[in-house]
Amino acid sequence: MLRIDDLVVRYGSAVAVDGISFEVGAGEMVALVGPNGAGKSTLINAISGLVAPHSGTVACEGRIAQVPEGRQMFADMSVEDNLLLGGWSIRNRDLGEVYDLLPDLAGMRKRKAGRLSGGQQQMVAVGRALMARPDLLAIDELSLGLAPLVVAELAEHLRFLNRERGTAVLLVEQEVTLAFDVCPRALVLEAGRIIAAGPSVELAQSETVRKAYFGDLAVAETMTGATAPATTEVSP
Amino acid sequence: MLTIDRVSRSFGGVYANRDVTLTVAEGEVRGIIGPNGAGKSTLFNLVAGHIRAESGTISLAGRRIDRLPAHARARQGVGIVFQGARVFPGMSLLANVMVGAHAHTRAGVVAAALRPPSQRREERAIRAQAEDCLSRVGLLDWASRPAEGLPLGQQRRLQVARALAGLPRVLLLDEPASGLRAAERQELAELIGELRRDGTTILLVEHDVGLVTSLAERITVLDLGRVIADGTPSEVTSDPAVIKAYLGTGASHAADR
Amino acid sequence: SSGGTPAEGSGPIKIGVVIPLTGFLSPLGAGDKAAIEQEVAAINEAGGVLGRDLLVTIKDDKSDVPQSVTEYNQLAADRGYSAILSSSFVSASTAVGPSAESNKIPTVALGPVSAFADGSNPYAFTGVAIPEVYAQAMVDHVADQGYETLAIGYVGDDLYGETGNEATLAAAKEAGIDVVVDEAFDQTGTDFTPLVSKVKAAAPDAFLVWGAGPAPVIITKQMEGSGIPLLMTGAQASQLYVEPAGEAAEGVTMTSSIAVPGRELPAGSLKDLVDAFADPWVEANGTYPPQFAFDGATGVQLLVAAIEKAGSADREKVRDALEDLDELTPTGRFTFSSDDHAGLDTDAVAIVTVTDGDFKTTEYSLARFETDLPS
Amino acid sequence: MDRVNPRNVLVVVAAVAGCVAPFVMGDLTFLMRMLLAAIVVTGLSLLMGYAGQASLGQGAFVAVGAVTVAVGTTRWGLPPLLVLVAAPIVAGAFAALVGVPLLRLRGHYLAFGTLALLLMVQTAMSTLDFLGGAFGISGIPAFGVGGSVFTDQRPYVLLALGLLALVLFVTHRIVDSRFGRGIRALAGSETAAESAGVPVMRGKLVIFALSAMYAGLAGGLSAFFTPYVSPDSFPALESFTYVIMAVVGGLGTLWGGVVGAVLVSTLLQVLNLVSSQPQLPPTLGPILQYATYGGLLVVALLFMPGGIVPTVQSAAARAVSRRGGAGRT
Amino acid sequence: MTELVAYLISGIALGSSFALIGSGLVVVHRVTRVVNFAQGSVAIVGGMTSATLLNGLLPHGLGEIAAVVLCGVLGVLVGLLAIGRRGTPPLISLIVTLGASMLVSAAIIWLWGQDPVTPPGLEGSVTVLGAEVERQRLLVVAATGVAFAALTLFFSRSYLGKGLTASASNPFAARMVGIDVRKMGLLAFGLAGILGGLAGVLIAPSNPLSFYSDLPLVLSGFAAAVFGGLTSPLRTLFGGLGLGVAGQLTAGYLNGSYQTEMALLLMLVIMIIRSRALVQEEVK
Ligand SMILES: Nc1ncnc2c1ncn2[C@@H]1O[C@H](COP(=O)(O)OP(=O)(O)OP(=O)(O)O)[C@@H](O)[C@H]1O
Ligand SMILES: Nc1ncnc2c1ncn2[C@@H]1O[C@H](COP(=O)(O)OP(=O)(O)OP(=O)(O)O)[C@@H](O)[C@H]1O
Ligand SMILES: CC(C)C[C@H](N)C(=O)O
Ligand SMILES: [Mg+2]
Ligand SMILES: [Mg+2]
Repeated sequence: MLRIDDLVVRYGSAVAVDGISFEVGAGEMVALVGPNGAGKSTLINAISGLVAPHSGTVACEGRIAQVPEGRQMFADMSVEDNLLLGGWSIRNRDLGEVYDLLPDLAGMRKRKAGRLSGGQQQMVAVGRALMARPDLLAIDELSLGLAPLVVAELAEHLRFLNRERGTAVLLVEQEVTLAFDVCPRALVLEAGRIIAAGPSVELAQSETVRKAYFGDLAVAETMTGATAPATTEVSP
Repeated sequence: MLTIDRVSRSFGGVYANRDVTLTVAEGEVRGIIGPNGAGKSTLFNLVAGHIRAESGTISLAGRRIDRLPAHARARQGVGIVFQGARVFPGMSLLANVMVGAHAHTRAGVVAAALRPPSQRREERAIRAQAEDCLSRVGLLDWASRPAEGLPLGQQRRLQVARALAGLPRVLLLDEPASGLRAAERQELAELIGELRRDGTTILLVEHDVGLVTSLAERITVLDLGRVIADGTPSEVTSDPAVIKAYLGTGASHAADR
Repeated sequence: SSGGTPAEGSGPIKIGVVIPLTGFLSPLGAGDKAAIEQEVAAINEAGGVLGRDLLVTIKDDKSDVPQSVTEYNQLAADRGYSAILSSSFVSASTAVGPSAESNKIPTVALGPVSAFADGSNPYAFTGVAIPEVYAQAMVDHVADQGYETLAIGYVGDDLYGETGNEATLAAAKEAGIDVVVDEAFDQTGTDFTPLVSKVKAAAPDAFLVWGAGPAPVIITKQMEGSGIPLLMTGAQASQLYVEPAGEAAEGVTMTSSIAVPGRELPAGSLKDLVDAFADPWVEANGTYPPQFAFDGATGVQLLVAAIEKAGSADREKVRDALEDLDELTPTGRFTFSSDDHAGLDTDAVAIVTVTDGDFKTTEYSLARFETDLPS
Repeated sequence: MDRVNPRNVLVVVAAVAGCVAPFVMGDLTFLMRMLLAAIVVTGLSLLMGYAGQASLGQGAFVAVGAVTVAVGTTRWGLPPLLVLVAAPIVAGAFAALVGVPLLRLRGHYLAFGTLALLLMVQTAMSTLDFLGGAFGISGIPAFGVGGSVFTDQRPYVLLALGLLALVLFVTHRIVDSRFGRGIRALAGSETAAESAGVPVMRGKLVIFALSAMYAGLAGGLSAFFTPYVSPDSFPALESFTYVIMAVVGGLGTLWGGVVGAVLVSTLLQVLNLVSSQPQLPPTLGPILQYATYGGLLVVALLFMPGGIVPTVQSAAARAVSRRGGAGRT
Repeated sequence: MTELVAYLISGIALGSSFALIGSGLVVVHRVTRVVNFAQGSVAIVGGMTSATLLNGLLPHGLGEIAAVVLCGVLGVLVGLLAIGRRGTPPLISLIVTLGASMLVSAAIIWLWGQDPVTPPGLEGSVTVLGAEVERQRLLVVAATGVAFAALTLFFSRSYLGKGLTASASNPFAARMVGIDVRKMGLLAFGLAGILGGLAGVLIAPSNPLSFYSDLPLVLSGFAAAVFGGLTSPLRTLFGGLGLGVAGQLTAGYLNGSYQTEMALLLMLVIMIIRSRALVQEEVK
């Protein structure tokens, strides 16, 4: 449903995304990991059309909604208005569903979004994206600033959405344990290129990935519970 | 070193901090955890002076600082790394960090115009110190790059370097690890360990419970603006109230890590 | 480029003009400019002055005092100029006084500058009737109407308004007329209810307004239907007041230069002079010249008369000639002397009333034309 | 380092042109006004570009400087040199005083707050007879030191040129200093700057006062040059023009103010000359002036939103790097 | 006593015209964070156009409406200049609107000359609570009331209003949720043009306008809008009324020459007193 072909994005003369190609199938959940400055946010923004690509194509059948890095609240507007605006592109003004999914939001509906704590804002951002009833949810740093309890809940919500609605998810996440846990497939991005891709279980075994993203090898193993040697496919 | 005594602050009738009492010993690393909206950042802002408390007192090394403006508290040795990215746009990373040294340097506008030798000496010292701080967070190679458009993780580290340049006695770190991947968190943990060895007192707000438990001697838990628990990492993480309000059962394994 | 000697020689005689071509007093400058150009063209056609062409340089002071001073200084510093006509904007013309003196250049103000009247500044003259004269003429008329009480509104912070007000107060006191309201108003104001209600509350026999620009128009509208006779000054003696004020202006009485009701003047030397200027103007523009046009023409005629009398375009000689001038112009007879640099008297002022959107001379003035006409 | 920096060449050329001009041009009024504007705008650029504080009423401080000179010389008969030195000091002190409440405002509010200040300074001038009243103060003596008195325009221009150089020098040093860094930082984030130990309010006050000192200096000098000071000498439009000059030249650059002042003044002067051609009907003048000025403003800003100096600088940098790169490979 | 009533009522009438000009500034600022300096010039075009149209071309009502519509178009044109290019910062946009207002001034002088123009309006006056008020000024009060009620409802209740507000609140997020920020900005400029035209058409009959009136108009409108933080229509209305009344009281009981200055002083004091709140609104 999402198809990226040889995408290049530049800021001035700096290349942030350097010839990336991949696909996300309908109802698929894909994790996108990589170090700071790898170009993950840039890629997400290019997919949702917020930055213009230098070359290459982004093709998508269906609606994309984004949970942006840094939350991007309509700070001086109420939580409710923030959510309502999330449904702008499809004129969706039905808040019930989102309040069902994220009941905390109902309790702060009248408060100004800019005055919420960081975690509360992240929740609003997720709710706002859901208002667009997306076919693909592009999430930039889901767990950023969220309490463990909330992260666990949100992860559960993502699985639920995916299961019940068939919503595809592209998840950028530093917490690789979480990312790989939620998404069966993963891409590793470095310096604007995909350096590894494949099933999360397998990637988690790869030497480079384990060192850079898990820090503690033992955790990676207990999490994936697999012992098979990693097969890393490297993108062209 | 830092004593927070029954401090309260509300926003529009809702208490963000209520009777928060906290004593942190010199050289201690104190973890502060709690659900989103518990009042952790508010507490930091109260200590750093960006928000005024409605009641209660805050003292640093026995001297009250709660009536001082924020910049004066910085001079007293309070350093802060904000939760959001607050870098100075239009300035290089080096200049960003050099601003951090404002707290313990003196040259004013007249010195700037006249440039006596003392001013030039001080300027050299500031630069050297800023370069040192940048290298401690691994950003020295980027020193002359402008601060805007920096990836999130780098912005974080830049803020840490800026705070370090202020030679803080008490350093408030508000989610310094967010946006960092595991290897970088490891480096951060090492840096914090180093600072502690140098005698810096550190208050650490983090949602990466593993990081907090591995670094902090004691952890204070806030919920709805109140302190609901205070103790060693293992005491706190096994406290049912904390598990209920914050950790959740599913996530508890993270604390063991 | 300075230098060059103006006095003797065969080149054109250069005269500088600084007037408000833009800004809120642009109607004044527009009248001045067209009149000056018409007058100069006529003079040059008839052989010039002392056999030399007259060359005017017109500068825009943008209705701005400092701009006026700057433009004036630039002209004055150029020794090629023999004389200057300074702004019809009173405050601006007043402000160039010291420069006239320091540059030793004869200057005739196109605006009603009281400060030049006493001749203490040897180089500065006023080429129109000063507020004191207008005030006296108005008070004479008020007394003649049998009015006993008078209200005055004037623009504060402005020389025209302030001197006008003071002169009226003095003249009224002399005439035994009681000034019951004396209020300043804001030139840029858009609602004058406080002033208007005070006047209405005091119910004077008449209400006199000293001001220029849109403010008097608004006051006129707000006074409509009050039954209190409204009096204005020469600043309103133009279509620029009558048109926007519309119906409300009907019956408003004002002082004006005697040239404004030129068509109603009795035959004689004054009427000839007025017609000599007005006829070609009407031909070119289709309308009767406004007061400011007559002022501009008068300015040129005064300088020309002085240059011819001096037989030279030398600044010092022109100045001496001016001070000794006794000349009939379309706006009245100027008799300058060393202690009178204002020249005109109350006989140069007519009292007109707005009737059917035009100015009609009052019976009072028509009667005075018979006895007191300058000639 | 062995190559000549093209920027330095430009600076030298400009300085030489500035010094030669007074000897070759006839009437120097235009040149003088341009230099005075450059002094004011350098301060405004410092305030807006580095400290992030906008002022639409910089003329208020020009006025204070001018009034200081006018009152000092005509009312008290003080020596010209003394009042010229006092002009920036009084203006700076005045700014520091009004800055205490005013600088609590930010952004648009500060911009219009300063504009209101200008209008109130004008009102004070026209109300208080001591300050000249509505008519203003004329008859200010010529500037002079000791026995030598400035009898024509040229020494004024040279003095203004020298003072502009001084102002640029001081600005350059301040920007590149501990104090200057603090100022730039607070423009980015006041909270973060404060937590780094920058006394935000005091810093803003100092920079506000400094920009006012530049304005006061220009005002003082202008009072000697055009020996007449009245409330109308400082119209709001002129203060807007300062902002336009600063923005067109490029905020946050040392030379932006000067470049903006030179270009905008020249443009206005050319328009003035063209539109006062006697053949033109009276309304064509203002039409031409408004249309050209407005049009060029719009076009220049849309295509160089950063201002001229930064745009040219980065273009030059690109050119140099292209050339340098080619040379190396 | 009747004096006081007269000052109050005329103050309200005067303040309404400030608020009406201010409303256009609020709409543009709320949606684009740009202060639209051309608002005064647009109002002048409105007044002058209606004067021309009503002079035999169109009947009352139609002439005014046509003038207002024209101003809406003019507003969009100004908007195209000010925010048409992506990434123009608000300060630059502000100066661009200043340039645009000069262009409009040139057009005004070209088409109508330099002299003040005043279109016909309602004639005569009525007595309200013993105070005499021109009927035209009452019309301004009524129109202002309607305009502000509509604006307040529009922004707080309508979906489009929320989208407009969101465009300035966080342009990045607005684009993310699918709001065309540029289109919203142009819509705001168009709406402001209509409000400006309305103001010009209504004010000009009692207050002759020339190209020279633009600065005083914008200043009075801004002074009113400041009370509403440049974003709140309702508080702009109260701000305008407060300024009008303060000015009239000054003229009535103190000195008429300081009407404008007094209003400005009041604006300054209020701004400074409210600076805390204003700053908080601006932060983030
Ligand atoms: N607005 C911008 N201007 C200039 N360069 C930018 C801009 N935004 C991003 N970059 C650069 O593009 C590259 C990719 O940045 P991006 O934010 O996409 O990385 P990321 O993978 O999301 O990093 P992080 O994990 O820190 O969020 C970085 O080198 C960054 O410096
Ligand atoms: N300036 C403010 N105005 C109004 N309410 C505020 C303000 N700052 C904080 N609050 C409220 O105070 C409460 C505590 O917020 P705070 O930011 O301190 O939480 P936190 O513990 O840091 O949360 P998080 O972990 O999500 O960052 C929240 O409910 C928040 O909405
Ligand atoms: C018409 C004129 C007499 C007005 C006067 N020039 C003024 O300065 O306002
Ligand atoms: Mg990112
Ligand atoms: Mg927080």
